[in-house]
Amino acid sequence: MSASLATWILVAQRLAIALLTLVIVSFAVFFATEMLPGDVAQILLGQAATPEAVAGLREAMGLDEPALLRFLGWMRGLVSGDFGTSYVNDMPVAELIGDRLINSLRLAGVTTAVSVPVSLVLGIGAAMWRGSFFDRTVSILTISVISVPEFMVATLAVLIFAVWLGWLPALSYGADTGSLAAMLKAYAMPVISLSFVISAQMIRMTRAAVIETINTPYVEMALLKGAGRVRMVLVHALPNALGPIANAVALSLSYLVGGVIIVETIFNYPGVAKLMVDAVATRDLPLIQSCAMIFCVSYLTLITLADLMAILSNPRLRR
Amino acid sequence: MTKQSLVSVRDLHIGAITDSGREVEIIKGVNFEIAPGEIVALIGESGSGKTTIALSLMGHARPGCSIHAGTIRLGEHDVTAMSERRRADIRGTEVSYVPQSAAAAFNPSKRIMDQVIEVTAIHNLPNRSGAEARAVELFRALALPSPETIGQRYPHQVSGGQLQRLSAAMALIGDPKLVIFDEPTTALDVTTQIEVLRAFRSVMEKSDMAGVYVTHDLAVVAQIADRIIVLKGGEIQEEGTTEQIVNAPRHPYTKELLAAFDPVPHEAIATADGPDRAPLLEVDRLSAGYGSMRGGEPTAKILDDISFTLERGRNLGVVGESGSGKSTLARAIAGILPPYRGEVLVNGVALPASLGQRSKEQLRQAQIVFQLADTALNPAQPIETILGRPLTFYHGIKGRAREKRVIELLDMVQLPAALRHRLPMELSGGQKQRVNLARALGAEPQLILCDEITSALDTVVAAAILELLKELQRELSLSYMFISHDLSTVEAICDDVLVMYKGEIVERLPAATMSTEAQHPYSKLLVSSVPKLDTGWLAGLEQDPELIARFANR
Amino acid sequence: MKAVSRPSRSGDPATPPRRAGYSFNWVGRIGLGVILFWGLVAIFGPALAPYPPGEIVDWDYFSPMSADYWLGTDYLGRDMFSRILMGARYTVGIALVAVTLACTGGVVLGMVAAVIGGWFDMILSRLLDAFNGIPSLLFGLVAVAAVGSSIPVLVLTLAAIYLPGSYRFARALAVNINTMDFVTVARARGEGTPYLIAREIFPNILGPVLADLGLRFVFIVLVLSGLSFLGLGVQPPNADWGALVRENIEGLSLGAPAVIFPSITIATLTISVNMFIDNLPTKIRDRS
Amino acid sequence: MTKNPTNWTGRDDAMVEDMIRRGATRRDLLRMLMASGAGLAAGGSVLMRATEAVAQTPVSGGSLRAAGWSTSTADTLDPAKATLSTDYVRCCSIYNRLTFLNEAGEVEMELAEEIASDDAKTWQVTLRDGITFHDGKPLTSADVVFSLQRHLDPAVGSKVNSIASQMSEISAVDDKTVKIVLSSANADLPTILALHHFMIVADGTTDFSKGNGTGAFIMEVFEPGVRSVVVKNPNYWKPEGPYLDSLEFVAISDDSARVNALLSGDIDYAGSVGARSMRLLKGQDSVETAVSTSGNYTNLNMRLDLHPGDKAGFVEGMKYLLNREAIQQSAFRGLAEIGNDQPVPPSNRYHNPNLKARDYDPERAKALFETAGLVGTEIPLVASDAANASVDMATILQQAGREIGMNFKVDRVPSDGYWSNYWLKAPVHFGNINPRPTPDILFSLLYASDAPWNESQYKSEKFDAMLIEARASLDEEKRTAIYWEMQEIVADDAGTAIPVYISNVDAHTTKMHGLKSNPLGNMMGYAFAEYVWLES
Repeated sequence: MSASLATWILVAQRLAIALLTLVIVSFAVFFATEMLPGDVAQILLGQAATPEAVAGLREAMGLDEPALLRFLGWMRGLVSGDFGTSYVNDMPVAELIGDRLINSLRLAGVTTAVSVPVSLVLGIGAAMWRGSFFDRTVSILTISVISVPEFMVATLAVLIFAVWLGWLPALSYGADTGSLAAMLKAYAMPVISLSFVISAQMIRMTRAAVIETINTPYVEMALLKGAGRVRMVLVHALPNALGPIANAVALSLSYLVGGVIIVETIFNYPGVAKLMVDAVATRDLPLIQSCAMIFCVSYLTLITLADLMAILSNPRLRR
Repeated sequence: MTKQSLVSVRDLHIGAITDSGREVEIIKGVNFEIAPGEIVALIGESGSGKTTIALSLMGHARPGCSIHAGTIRLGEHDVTAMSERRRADIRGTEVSYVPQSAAAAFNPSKRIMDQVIEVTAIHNLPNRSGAEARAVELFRALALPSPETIGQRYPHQVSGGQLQRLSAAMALIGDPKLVIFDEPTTALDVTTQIEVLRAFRSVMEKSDMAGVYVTHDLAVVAQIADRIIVLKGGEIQEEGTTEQIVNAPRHPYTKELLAAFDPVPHEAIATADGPDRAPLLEVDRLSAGYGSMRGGEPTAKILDDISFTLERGRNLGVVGESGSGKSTLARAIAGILPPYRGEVLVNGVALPASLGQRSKEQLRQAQIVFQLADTALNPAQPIETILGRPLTFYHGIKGRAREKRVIELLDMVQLPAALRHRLPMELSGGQKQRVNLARALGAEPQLILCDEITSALDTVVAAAILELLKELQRELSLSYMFISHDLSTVEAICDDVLVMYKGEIVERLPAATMSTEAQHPYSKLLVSSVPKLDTGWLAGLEQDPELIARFANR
Repeated sequence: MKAVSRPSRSGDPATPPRRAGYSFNWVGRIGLGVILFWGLVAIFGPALAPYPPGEIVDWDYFSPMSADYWLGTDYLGRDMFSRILMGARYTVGIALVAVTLACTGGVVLGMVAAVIGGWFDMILSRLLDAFNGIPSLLFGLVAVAAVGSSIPVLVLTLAAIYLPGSYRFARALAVNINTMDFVTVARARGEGTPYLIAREIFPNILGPVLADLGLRFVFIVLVLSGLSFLGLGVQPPNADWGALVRENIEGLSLGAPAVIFPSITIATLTISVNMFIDNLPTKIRDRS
Repeated sequence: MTKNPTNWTGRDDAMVEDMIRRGATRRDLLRMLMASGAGLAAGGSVLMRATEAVAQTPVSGGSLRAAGWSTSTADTLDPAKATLSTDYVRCCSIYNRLTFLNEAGEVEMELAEEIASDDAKTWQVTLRDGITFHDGKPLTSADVVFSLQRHLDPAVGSKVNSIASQMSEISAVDDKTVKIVLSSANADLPTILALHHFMIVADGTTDFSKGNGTGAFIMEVFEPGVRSVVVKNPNYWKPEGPYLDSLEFVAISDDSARVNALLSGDIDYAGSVGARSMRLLKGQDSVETAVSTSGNYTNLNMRLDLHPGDKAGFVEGMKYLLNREAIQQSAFRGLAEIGNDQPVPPSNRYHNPNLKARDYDPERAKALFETAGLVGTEIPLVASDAANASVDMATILQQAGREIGMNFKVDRVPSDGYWSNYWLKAPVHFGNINPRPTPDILFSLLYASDAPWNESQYKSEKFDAMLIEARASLDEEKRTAIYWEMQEIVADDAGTAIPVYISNVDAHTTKMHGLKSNPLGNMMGYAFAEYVWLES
């Protein structure tokens, strides 16, 4: 088989698996939501939910159809790119999610741009000077940083930088993000809080992967050709450690889309994570499904990217 | 003015820290000199310190080791006094290194050319294009195929032999004064080994560089070295010219090394079973391969229509170069890799193709022993558990009886009973292989499949293992199927030999007469490629070029 | 089979059997010490508490440390010292059980998937990948709705949330070990999957799996407080440490000990667990 | 209207001020107050400082950023569907109502020029003229009929469907007058029409996301669950206001985040900052707090038809076991007024002042529980964060019960779906009632035999009869007497215990002025946008 055909089959196989996972997730989310008590009409009416009012509203919103049929209807719609309309405010889900997804991606992007390089540098440094004072402090630091509860870190940051010192705005959304400086100021605290959480995993995995490659014969060969320590790590050890590192980075970044509810709440940042919380609270099925899809797609894309990175960095796998 | 020596090593002491924290001295006061242009060989078993000394010439010490005393002078540099920074400057330009297994020493994710000329980038020598041109020139000198383009390929796209010669080019590109060869040909097939040795000799002679050749194979060093230093336990046993060491050794240890070389003729044991009983092992039109099955056949077909028989009490050797399918044959017989066609019969009874369906009794009869003892023994289990498991699994022996039987097995393979409490990593290569063998004996099999079990060992230790196999055969009336790429080992232990090439048996002949009456051209080529213990052998060797082109994979 | 007795001729000296050395450096000892301390507090804490954890002892909320309230009072005016002692049982207990469940489940499934491979491995991996796709919030809510809230449900939910991650990690390690010759020899001997996993593969992946357990323990302690706030598991007046921090968060601006001390206790517990695991007695550590 | 303790002088105010600055703990403050005889129970929280806005002249201009406390994708500009405070604020800024309740709780005319009836059954509403919607369409009676009629249609899912159902006929007499006939006489119709849900929208509107109303501001940006921006309506029909050029409204659900946003200047006005942030706000001179008791309360409901509520003496025992001071101090930091187990708040003019709240008497409660045979049996109390501070109240009750051998188990359940799954259904649970302007609405919603939200299933014909009688009578004297007696009946017999009326605390920068309290809720009954102004 020619090389390109083999890689095409690999990619096709990978896509088929991803689709299969997506379908499993959407059915799992559907059944999970069905098990939650109460439905949209009851929740919307809240305290005013008298039986007739609930029946009337449910009928008006077209919810009297059995849930499974509505779900399958939504799936059909998804295939043709229509995310359906939210039960709660009749707005198309795509519009609701649209700019919030951009917000989430922007925050995730800035956090990635900050935390990934820092984690890699710390991880590689810890591996190069393994067992040294630097290595020990980095590992103690990473553990202690992530053992402080996330909402504590965020609230403390707001208190110190926004309230007492007044350097940074407390709310990152809505603050003018015209100039780069303003944008950095606005995103500083949420990004710092998030970086604290996700960098621990990345630093530890990078360190382990680089240590493993440092002990290989070809790195010793580089030394014997007169290469310095820095060149040895960056030119020879790192490229071969990219596979496991990419995997760890992918796992950490997938947290940035779905897991950041707390930071979004404290910094009042309208992202997709909070949207999912709202959707679950109001049992808004199309919105829940769409959010779940987004989390799953981002998770799968990141993992597939990590696998591709591993294949690219290792010519033996590339045929 | 007498020519001042290029390298002089005075009273060198190197210490190492074992994993339990004990400080131990591995090089105990070594003195020697190397003249410019002279090739000196360091000979000794593994653990004798030969590689450590060679590396110390470059001021490099493996993790845990450090130079305690003594001085090393290379040209006008006093290596022991230099800082790590200064030492890095002379590596690649003054002294360079050719690694033992080139396949592992090349960075898998970088093109070969980039790695070869990296020395120029590190020490910012002449510009890139100049270096590339000189590299291609070296490739041609080292008789590499298509020298202009081989540089663009990745390490995994090139054969073992070619990689070894490329690593030589990598060492010579910085035109150093001293080149260190660290057992460059041990991992190669016999035919490729000749090519590589010829390439090294021609390049070294032309450029009059000095060389240090580290190996445990006396025959190879006899072809290439001017002087030989024999090492044992970190001390020099004897030093002399190649002529004098090979032909008139003075030190008993050197004699012992040489003795391991001349093959001990193998006298066949009387075959226990007469013609009426079925052969111990019969393989009938066996075909096997790897990869997903398409239309009943795997994508990568390795063995093609193999048939042979092995009577009880006799030993069958299987020889062939890497890629000939000899290891796949052993795995197919053991059931690890189920064949897609053909049958394996033991004592006339056909064994089911895959392991799952075989009865415990069938599994017990044939045992397999692998080459690398490091990966064949579970690092997490003490020797007692490793040897005890087959006893419990096959014979249900437990508790006190099991421990007694384990001690017996250890004694059978001539290992002290106390070893049973130790972990594999605490044992030497030879000891590990003996445990490997003891485990196979635990099942009390009739047939043992030995897959290159001596290739990773030093000649002396390998000779001891062969001696042990013969003794066990006499006492336990075992049979062996002995797979190896080393003809002298096969001659020492086997009655008949199968010669394999690209998945087929090209010839079957008695081992004793193999070196003289081999018919098939490939067998002849193989036999003639085994280096002899005489210095002129390589120079005088003429081999039919047409044969080489057809069979040896360059 | 005659026993072949023969004086050992090989040149290797038979060194006396050295008991396997367990060198265990001071960092690991400190970690172990702190863990044992919190373990004791978890068992005997509630009995030692000067005040019942729920009792409102003083009108003055967020009061500073004082003679009768060693760690001040919380947002309702309850004694913080007794609440931390009570919280130990929940945080240490639930988190340890949950992380052990998650990791044992994940490691076992990972090893089985690596050894059996083929369709079983593919399907299991896809299923657990899908699990990762479901946000833990939805998980918690469904658990409460389906089976009501109780400590066992809380433990199972936490374990279920973290099992996929541990599975993925263990499987990658096990696949490596599975290609080793000693596993092939055992297979050739006819050993079944349970033996291969328990005796051949598991001892060799123990080190990294423990390190992963240490990290997961930290995440579980924090998510535990999130789930309790959803109304799943620890019911008032009791609370785990994470919940103590969250319910007293407004005290942060006043520097109240009520929010600082639970955070310190969480930090000491999680750091000591990881210090211990990172510096396990080298004998076990070196094997991986 | 916040009442000041009768003998409270400016000097006391200064004394309290410097006590706090010297870090006096709350206990010392209480002791000091008890000594000086200032009656605590006479209403008005201890720490409340009613800062009377010195009558400065309002200045136009400036844009205000305000933050509420709850938002979701279910945010709406349809007055009928409004559920959260965020919805009310947005509706108040873009729509108007026929009538408006002022600071003192009296009805003022807004869109209506006059609302008259001689028998409190058939009412005549005449509209002001010269009022136009934002899209230029003039206001007519058809719009009013449409706006009121739609509450009866179940498809709309209106929150006030049960209240609106008493309007049996709504018809337009002519272009400027509307006739409303009630199923039974109700003198409070003008006050009912001041509820947020009865805002007037243009006839035939279906898509409410445009926010086309007659209000002081025009909707510019509306992102449900995120933010909204309204700009000044240049041709607003009222002579005075609005003063602000624009108002941006967001919601920050986390209390400390909202307070921090205010302190760091990101927002100018934070609604309902919660009692616990008071201590932090005290020290800040750039920020002011505005306290108002509007009648919102969290109550303990005991179903009279289910165990244990059906056991004689249990309900009364629980009412004695409620330590009202402890709840006021610990759960609400003093920002609440002691309640006497009946729904009409002190700020309401029909409040019965001489109905004293039951004292905390654990011994008497124990005796009652013994007669009911309930000592020792496990009684679950269902509480949730959905009902404000209910978990803390349950914990305080649990502790009090432990001292007399009662075994209360607090079940904290998720606020998700609390109102549909636990409220009104669990034997003993907590509820939370938003303020209502009139006793009639409160009693008919909560305590009448057929009341939709009869939390404790309290049934009494006598009570129902009095309710109808009071509703119809126009004679203030008689009406007040009946309502006073009804409050005593509810306090004694109903299965609900109301320990405190919660004060709402908003906080804003000192640059913002014009804020007054309002019986319909904090943030000036959510209508602050039209009346506040910013110093330049």
